[in-house]
Amino acid sequence: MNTNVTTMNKEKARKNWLVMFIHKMGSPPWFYNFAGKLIPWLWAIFIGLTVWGLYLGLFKAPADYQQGESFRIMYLHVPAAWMSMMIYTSMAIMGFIALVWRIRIMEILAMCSAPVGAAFTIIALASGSLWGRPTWGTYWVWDARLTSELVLLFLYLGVIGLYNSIDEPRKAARAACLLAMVGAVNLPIIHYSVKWWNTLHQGSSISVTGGSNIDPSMLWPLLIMAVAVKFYYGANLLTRARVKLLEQDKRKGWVKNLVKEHKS
Amino acid sequence: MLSVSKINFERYFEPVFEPVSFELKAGQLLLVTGTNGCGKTTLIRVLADILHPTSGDFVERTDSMGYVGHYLGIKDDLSVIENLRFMRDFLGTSNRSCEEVIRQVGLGRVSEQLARTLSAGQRKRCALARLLLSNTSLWLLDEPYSNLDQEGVDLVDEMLTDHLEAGGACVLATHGNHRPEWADAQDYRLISGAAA
Amino acid sequence: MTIEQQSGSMGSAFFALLRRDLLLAFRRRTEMLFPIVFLLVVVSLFPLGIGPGPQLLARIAPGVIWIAALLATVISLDGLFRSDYEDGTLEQFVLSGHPLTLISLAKIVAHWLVAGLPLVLLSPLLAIWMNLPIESLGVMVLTLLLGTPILSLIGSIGVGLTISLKRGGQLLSLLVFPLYVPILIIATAAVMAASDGLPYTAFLGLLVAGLITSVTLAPFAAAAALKISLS
Amino acid sequence: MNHAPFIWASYSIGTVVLLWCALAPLTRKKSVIRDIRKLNQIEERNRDPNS
Repeated sequence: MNTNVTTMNKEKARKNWLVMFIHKMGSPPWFYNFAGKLIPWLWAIFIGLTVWGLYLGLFKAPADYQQGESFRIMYLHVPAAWMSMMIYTSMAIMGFIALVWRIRIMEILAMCSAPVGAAFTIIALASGSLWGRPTWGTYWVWDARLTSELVLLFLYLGVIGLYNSIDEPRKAARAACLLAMVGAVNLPIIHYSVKWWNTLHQGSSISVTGGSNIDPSMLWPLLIMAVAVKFYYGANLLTRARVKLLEQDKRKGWVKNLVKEHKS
Repeated sequence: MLSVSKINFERYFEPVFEPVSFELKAGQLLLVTGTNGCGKTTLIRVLADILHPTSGDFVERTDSMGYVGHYLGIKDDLSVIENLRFMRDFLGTSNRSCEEVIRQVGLGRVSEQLARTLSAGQRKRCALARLLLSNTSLWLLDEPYSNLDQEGVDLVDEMLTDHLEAGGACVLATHGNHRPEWADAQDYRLISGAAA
Repeated sequence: MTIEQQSGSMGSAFFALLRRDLLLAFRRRTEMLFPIVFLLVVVSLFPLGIGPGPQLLARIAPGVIWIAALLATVISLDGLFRSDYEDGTLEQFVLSGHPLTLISLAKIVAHWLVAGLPLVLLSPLLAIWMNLPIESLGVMVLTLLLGTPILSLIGSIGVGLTISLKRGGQLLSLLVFPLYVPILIIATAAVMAASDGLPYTAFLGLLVAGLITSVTLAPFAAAAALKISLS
Repeated sequence: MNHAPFIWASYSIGTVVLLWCALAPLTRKKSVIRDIRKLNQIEERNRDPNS
């Protein structure tokens, strides 16, 4: 039904660049080429920003008077934790668009977001626990952020697990997109209930972000890193989406031609 | 009653059948034939709004559809009459009594038995009884003759004739041997998408 | 014969389905008992595993009972849509013209009456086993009364999504347990507050809010999930 | 307590995970392209006797 509606509205769509862009995104070869051109730039920006941010963070910023050197883990932990939440949200939004308008490329983008988000969640968990050892004297404390991250990891694993268990790819993607949406509705509730649970049980009062007033020289590298990982997400997501597209369309003409050209 | 244009359904990114277009009016029968695996069941399920077509349009579709598929939708732990009474209450139809349709499909003797004790043919008859009870205008029948004896086949034909004479319509998918007699019948030969 | 469906009212369809599900559960009443026995066994394992000290048991009682209730619910959830999916009844429901949301809600209500309510009724016994202070027993029952319907409602979404899988039950627990976290936190906090003689009405208010939200949202999500699973 | 090992450990875990996450689709792409080549070859072989 979808395709017919789009063909009927083609004239109208030409006038609106946004609709036109979405329409083009729906064309696999166009998306494949467009993403291919974009990816190197995203990687370049990511690497540039990371080098700059880590240089400032690891070598330039002074040690924290309260936490000592270990606060430098923050430049990895905090951007990773932010990314894990942001990617889940963006996955749910893309999943919503995919479900409502039945756009295949959105299904692919949403599903390719899940492993990247899970990777950031794992990094946030690992770096949080490594920060905990020198600070709290133990690798794991049921602190609000770590606990929410752990639940978030389960949510990601659920989406990935569901997507991989259903055979038919589009059905799998639609089911997992719906689950991502349900998870996203629950995510703020989980986040705040865990936070509140933590205060209720008198959890650790020092967190990675620190109660200490953050010096601008410590804040800048954090912001740079937070922007840098967004480019990582963009580049990685598009790379994954391209591979998925090739895999799904392997019997289609455009992929066959592409591979033939690739060979020569 | 039912009019479709270039309906297509993809599974694993392959069209299951060649795009389907047809128009079905009241009193007409559409016989969908084709080899095994050409997508008859899928087509019927698309027409029944269980599956969403990948492309193509429903120009017209009545909401009043009855469906008999491979899985008959009969609860094993309920008796024949309980199955039908539930469907009557659930659908809110009251034009015919459950006992009457049970007699019509020839299950009068077993109406108090649990559905799990029925044979495959008897279960089919039970599903046909539900179809009669549902009082729908468009019937979507997927291999209605399978598992039925000669008497049962005649029963389906009889039901169909009554239904079409009363201004109903029917899409019937079958792989061949038997075809119901009806003057206003169209044949639709479904072609597998893989053949293209 | 008039060929026009006298579409029945949604209310009568809802109650017809509810009645049928209860009757089916009654016909299979032994299976209905499994989750309840499971709950009893799991809770009784705790004193065996960590020792019978009444103080410690009282302290962990709310958590233990609630976690056992979560596990028992997930075990019973798999049967929520499975038989209707496998024997084709769900397809007939889609064709019936009644919204799938209403159908899901009727089935969820039936599920709660069969699997959730017995847990609530059994909880005083568990509370006594776990040496829970008598003054917080009422709160415990109340949290379960408000909380178990939420478990059935949220769980129905997970069941809807995994119903087309042969081994959906194992995946189901991964899908729904993270979503149960807030309920577990709020419900156990309420019981602990009551044990400590602190005000707990705010927690019950949160549970009521959760129940209202999930009643209004979950059946839609479950219906969408079923529609996807049928395709 | 010396904090350095913990900092190094977390950054190396971060690097490994991010690298693995970035490289996984590339190895996947290689195997997908190999699959597609095989499909193409089979198709060409099937076409030859007909022509």
